[in-house]
Amino acid sequence: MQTFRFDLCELPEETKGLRAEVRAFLAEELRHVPLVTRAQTWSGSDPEFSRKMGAKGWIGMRWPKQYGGHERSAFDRYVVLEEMLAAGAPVGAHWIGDRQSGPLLLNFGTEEQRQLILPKVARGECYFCIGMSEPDSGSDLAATRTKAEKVEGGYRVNGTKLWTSGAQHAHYMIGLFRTSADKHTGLTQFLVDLKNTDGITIRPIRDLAGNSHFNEVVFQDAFVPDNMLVGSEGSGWAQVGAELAFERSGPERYLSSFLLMVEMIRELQKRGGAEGAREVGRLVAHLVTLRQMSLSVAGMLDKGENPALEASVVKDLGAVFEQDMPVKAHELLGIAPTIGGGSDYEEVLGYLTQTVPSFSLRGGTREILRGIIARGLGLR
Amino acid sequence: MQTFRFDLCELPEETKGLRAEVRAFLAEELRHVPLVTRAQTWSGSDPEFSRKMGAKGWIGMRWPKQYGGHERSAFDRYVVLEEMLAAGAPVGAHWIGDRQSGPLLLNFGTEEQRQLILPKVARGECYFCIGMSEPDSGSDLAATRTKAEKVEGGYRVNGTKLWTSGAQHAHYMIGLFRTSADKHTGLTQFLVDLKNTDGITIRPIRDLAGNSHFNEVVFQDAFVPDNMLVGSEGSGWAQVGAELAFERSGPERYLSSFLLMVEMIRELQKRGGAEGAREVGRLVAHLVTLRQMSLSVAGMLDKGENPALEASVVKDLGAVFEQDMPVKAHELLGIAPTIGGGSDYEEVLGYLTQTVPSFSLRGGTREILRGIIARGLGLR
Amino acid sequence: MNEMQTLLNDSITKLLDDLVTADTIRQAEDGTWPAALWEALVESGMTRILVPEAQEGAGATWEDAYVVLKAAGAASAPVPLAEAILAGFMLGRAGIAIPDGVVTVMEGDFTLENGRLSGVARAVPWGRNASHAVTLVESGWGVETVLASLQYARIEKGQNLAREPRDTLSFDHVVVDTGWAGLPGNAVRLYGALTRSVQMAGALDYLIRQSVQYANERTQFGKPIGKFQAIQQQLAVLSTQAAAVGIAAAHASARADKVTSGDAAAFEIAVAKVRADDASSIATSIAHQVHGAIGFTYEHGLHFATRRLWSWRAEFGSGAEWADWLGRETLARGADELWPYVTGR
Amino acid sequence: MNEMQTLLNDSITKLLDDLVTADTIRQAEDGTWPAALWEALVESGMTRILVPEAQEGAGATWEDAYVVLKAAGAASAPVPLAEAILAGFMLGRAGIAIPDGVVTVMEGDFTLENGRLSGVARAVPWGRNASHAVTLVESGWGVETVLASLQYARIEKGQNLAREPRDTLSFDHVVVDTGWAGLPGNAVRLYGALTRSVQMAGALDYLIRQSVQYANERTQFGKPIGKFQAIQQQLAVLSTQAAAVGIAAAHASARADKVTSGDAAAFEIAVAKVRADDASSIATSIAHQVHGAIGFTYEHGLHFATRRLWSWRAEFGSGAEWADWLGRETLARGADELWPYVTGR
Repeated sequence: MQTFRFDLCELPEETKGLRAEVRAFLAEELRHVPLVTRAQTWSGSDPEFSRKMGAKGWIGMRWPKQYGGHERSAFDRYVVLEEMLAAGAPVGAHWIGDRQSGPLLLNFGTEEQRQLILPKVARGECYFCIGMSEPDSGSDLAATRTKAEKVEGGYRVNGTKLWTSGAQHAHYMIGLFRTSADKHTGLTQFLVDLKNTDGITIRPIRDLAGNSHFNEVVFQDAFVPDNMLVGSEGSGWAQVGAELAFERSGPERYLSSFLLMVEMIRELQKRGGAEGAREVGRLVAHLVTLRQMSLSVAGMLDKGENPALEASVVKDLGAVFEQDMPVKAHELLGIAPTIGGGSDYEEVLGYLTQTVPSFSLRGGTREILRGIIARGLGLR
Repeated sequence: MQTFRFDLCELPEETKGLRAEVRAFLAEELRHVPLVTRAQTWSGSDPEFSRKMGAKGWIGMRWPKQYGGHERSAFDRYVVLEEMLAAGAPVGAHWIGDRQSGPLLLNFGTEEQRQLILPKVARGECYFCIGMSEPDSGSDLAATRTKAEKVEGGYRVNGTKLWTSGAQHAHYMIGLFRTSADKHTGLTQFLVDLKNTDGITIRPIRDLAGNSHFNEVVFQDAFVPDNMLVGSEGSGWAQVGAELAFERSGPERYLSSFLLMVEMIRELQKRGGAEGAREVGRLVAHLVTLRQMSLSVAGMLDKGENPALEASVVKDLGAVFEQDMPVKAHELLGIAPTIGGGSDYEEVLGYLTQTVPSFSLRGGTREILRGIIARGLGLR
Repeated sequence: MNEMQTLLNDSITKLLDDLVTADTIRQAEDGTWPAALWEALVESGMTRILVPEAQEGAGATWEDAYVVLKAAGAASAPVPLAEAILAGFMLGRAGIAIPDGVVTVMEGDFTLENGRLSGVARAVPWGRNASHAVTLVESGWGVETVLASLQYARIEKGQNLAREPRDTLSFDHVVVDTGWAGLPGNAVRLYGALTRSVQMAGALDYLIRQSVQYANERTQFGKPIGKFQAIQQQLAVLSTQAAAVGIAAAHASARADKVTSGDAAAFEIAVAKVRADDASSIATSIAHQVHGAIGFTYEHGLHFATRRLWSWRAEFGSGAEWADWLGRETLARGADELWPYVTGR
Repeated sequence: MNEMQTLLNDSITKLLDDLVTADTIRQAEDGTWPAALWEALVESGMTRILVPEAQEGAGATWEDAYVVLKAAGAASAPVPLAEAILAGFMLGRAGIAIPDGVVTVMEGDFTLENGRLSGVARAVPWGRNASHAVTLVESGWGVETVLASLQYARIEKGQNLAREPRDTLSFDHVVVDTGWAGLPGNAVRLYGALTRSVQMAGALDYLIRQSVQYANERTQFGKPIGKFQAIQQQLAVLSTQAAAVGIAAAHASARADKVTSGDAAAFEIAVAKVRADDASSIATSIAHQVHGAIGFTYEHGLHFATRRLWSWRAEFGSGAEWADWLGRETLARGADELWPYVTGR
């Protein structure tokens, strides 16, 4: 049977200077940002902050310079990302473009698409969303029904995308649409200009915490020109598979609740003594191990390998770690969470208690992910 | 949808005297029994102890007097059982006959079978085992292959039963054999005299802890007379279903690790202070709740109701509770378990650490049990 | 359930079905007091279910109140019904007349001098909507039951995750009614934990019903998700957790009826709150996992129950706090007393 | 793995495949010393892998030893290889000549006076089979590395769950060799925890391989049980736990190579032991659940690994003990230092 390969990978010494630079930048930029806002990390959106990051050269770090990238190593990128997340920087605006859509265009996009889009993304000025889920297709992408019908010079799109994170702020959507009836080979990816296309309605969906990260995006005879097709017609299914693998192992897979861990430790410090030491020690052990696993995948990516299964392992373990954090905090401290008031700890607990259930849904449910891992183990 | 009904059921005041009597009996009888032996509870076999219990009238307590029973209430029986288990009495010899096979014969046996068997069981002199599993049929009883072929005056049995607990000490087996090819209606239950039948070989199977509770029972042209068929030919499947329901909710479903809980508390007491208080408190809360659930089922049984689903709920929650106990003990105290030496705590921990994995296998696996509960909820 | 409880259950369920819609809850979360619902609860006698008949109450038992509070928990009824019932219980015990209007309960750091109350109470349920609040204060005379008008209290608004009002009330030499009830000094916390456990049992019941229904309806990969073994196994676990809390809370309620001093029911109440807290963490996680993205929207009602569970598990003492107490008591009694104690109650 | 480690892995794996059969382990459990296996390990240089070349050792690193110990853990090799490697490491550091024969390590309550050792060490691995044992004793001079011949030690036999010898050794003014190594006073516990973490990573790897193979072979309800979603989900979890321990232990090994004082690797070693302990509880439970009754028999080999995990998780400090330490350190440094500390190492 196949087992997973997690080779140890330590960050090169050279990354230390970069880390110090990022920390200094964040200390300045986040000085006045409330903790409960920081707790949103990669869900928090701040275009001004994104532009500043772009100016620093911290978006599109690994991309070729010809597309506005910086040709830095996977480790440099890792250091920037983990510092941003650990500090709770509002990286949400450019996040999807940097992590997922940019690489997609580099892999499958046309030269025209790359030239048009990537430099703007790298400057922190152009934001993306992903149009995959639909009302009747959550985990089951083959059930996608939004149709892109061939017309003169392009496609006419009709249908509804659901749960589209950040669509209200995004300039572009990478949309997965049906171009023919075949379950898998009937799907195609398109680059949709959300700001300049008629027939697109974006409705924010209020979530249980009162925020609106999700959207419903309705297409009514929206026209997408031929040159905005990404990759080749009918290969959307395969391209999406590759795309999802990108998003499974980064530091965002275990740091989404990190700020709560920090505040929890602060509360315990106030109580003095060794109260909660054992539980804190366990959390630290899991944190450090997850970081090593995530770094290991970064190391393989840097060597051009394809650690898709290892990335799934990181995502699964990371989501459990992140999701358990509010429960652990509750069990340790017993302090009631609040919203719209209360102490930093109470508010951060309130935000994350309500948010963590989504961590095992985003990018495919836990059950789907574990099924992928099981197949990787040789179970059929 | 259907939900479960757990009405509160408190033990009648009248049971107090009985409880005191049982405790006095146990204080005397178990005085010199080492704790690690007691930890076996209903796996521990001691015919002399069983006969004493029989003399006390504590076996077959609910059965009609005409069959040697005592026509006591479900609550009286519950009190005797829970006291036995909490003290770690070696009730294993008569356990299956009292809990499972006796009631089966009362429900489906012939008058002759009842007269022959039940009084001996109630005296603590006659022990049973259950021949269900086979090498290729664990959870899947429909795959039973041991064949009972009709011959003059009875049946000729050939095949192998596996994982038969206590067969080496038992006088009778309730065997599930195939009497025709049909998956479900081809199965029939028989009463097999293990001590006086040629062609039966019983081989103890050593388990991982070095004990031999399990056996392999091989039938080679063993003859079982017609009058030893239980119920009717072809109704074995249905009868087994009813039989399994009996065994899902008694105090043995949450008390199998109770002695370790007690020793754990004793170790913590030695350390002084409030170390481990929170975890002990949680265990107490779960223990008390499980007892109320189990009592609730006993109450329904006493009223002649059929709480099959509720019994499954108790079994599932109880097995999780019992199985977690050695892990909790390890997490709290960090003391290494031992075998064949060491302190009471170390030995009890050693025995139970190795034994608890079987708790979610006996009488059907956890997955099967949860499937039954899910169907009870209306999931198909 | 006895016959009277079955009737009570039918009546409260019908009342809540009629008057607690998703809109009622949403409006309450936005700050609108659900007057019609509250009025109906008052008129049906539900708010005074534990007030003695001599004081114009129903003179019922905690086992009866269990039926009402569980239904209220299942419905996410956005009103201080539990608090009013508990206030009525405490006032009845103290022989203090029950005022009209909304009466809540509070825990705080209070002093009582010459019939005047000073101090601060945090996270008081519906403090802003109440006319009065009941609390207990240790004075030189023992534990006194105190009924305070909120007319002169300073109110600072706050809310829990379910957007239920949890306000800070400050009192500065406010004249109050007092009486003796033979209740322990922590009776608000104790019986508060009991009411929350029962409400949580109701909310958990809602979660399992709602989740099973959704799993049977929602189709993925060509079949209802309830047909997938992974979903079935999880729903089975959710159902067992809900069942456990139901009986633990019922057991505590029955105990509260049997004893005259609140302390004597503390063991069973602690068991119930610990069990409810443990179950909530598992159950909310499963319910959301089964519902997927839809359960994460404000539009869908799932979160009315899950947000309440996330808040209630910490209110009137978290499971951890009560487990600490249970554990310390158990350790103090000693290993060999555990079984006699559990079976002797 | 670098090239040297790949070769090492091939060589140790082949050696163990050849010489560790189920019978070898069973006989060892019944008290037979596996002489052939031990001889082969000695001859291949595995026992002296961390002994400097100047002292006729391999002069290799903890990262190399990781490969060997993980393989030994996966094979349930019933010999004190980890102990011999650790003893060699400590003796090499102290410049004490490595004796022939089996050398184990011990922790105890010792005094050292004029080169004579007194005191008791409990649960010493293979004490009965060893000719010598290494320990550390705080004397007036600092922490001394001590090599004690067991010729004059009193031995009381004991065993862990895997029936590995864990003996109590008593010394009464026994003459010993001593030396200074710059190791902290708890180095046996510290590096002992490291070796156990690596062995546990190996045993967990065995569990997942064995469980996947069984799930693909065993048929129930007309198909391999590995086709059932509930089994697949559990095996996925088992595999992620095994992977986590593998890297945590590798990380600690690498750290141990980087530092000269053992203390400086304590953080990573604690992480590894905590992670290995946590994983073991989950993984052993899943492996047994998947295997059903067959895995519960002595005949089947699954328990060779699970019983070792149940014992090893408590040896050289349980996960809880190391978590206490990690937690206290973290709390002492303070909330804002957690991230700089983790990323700065």
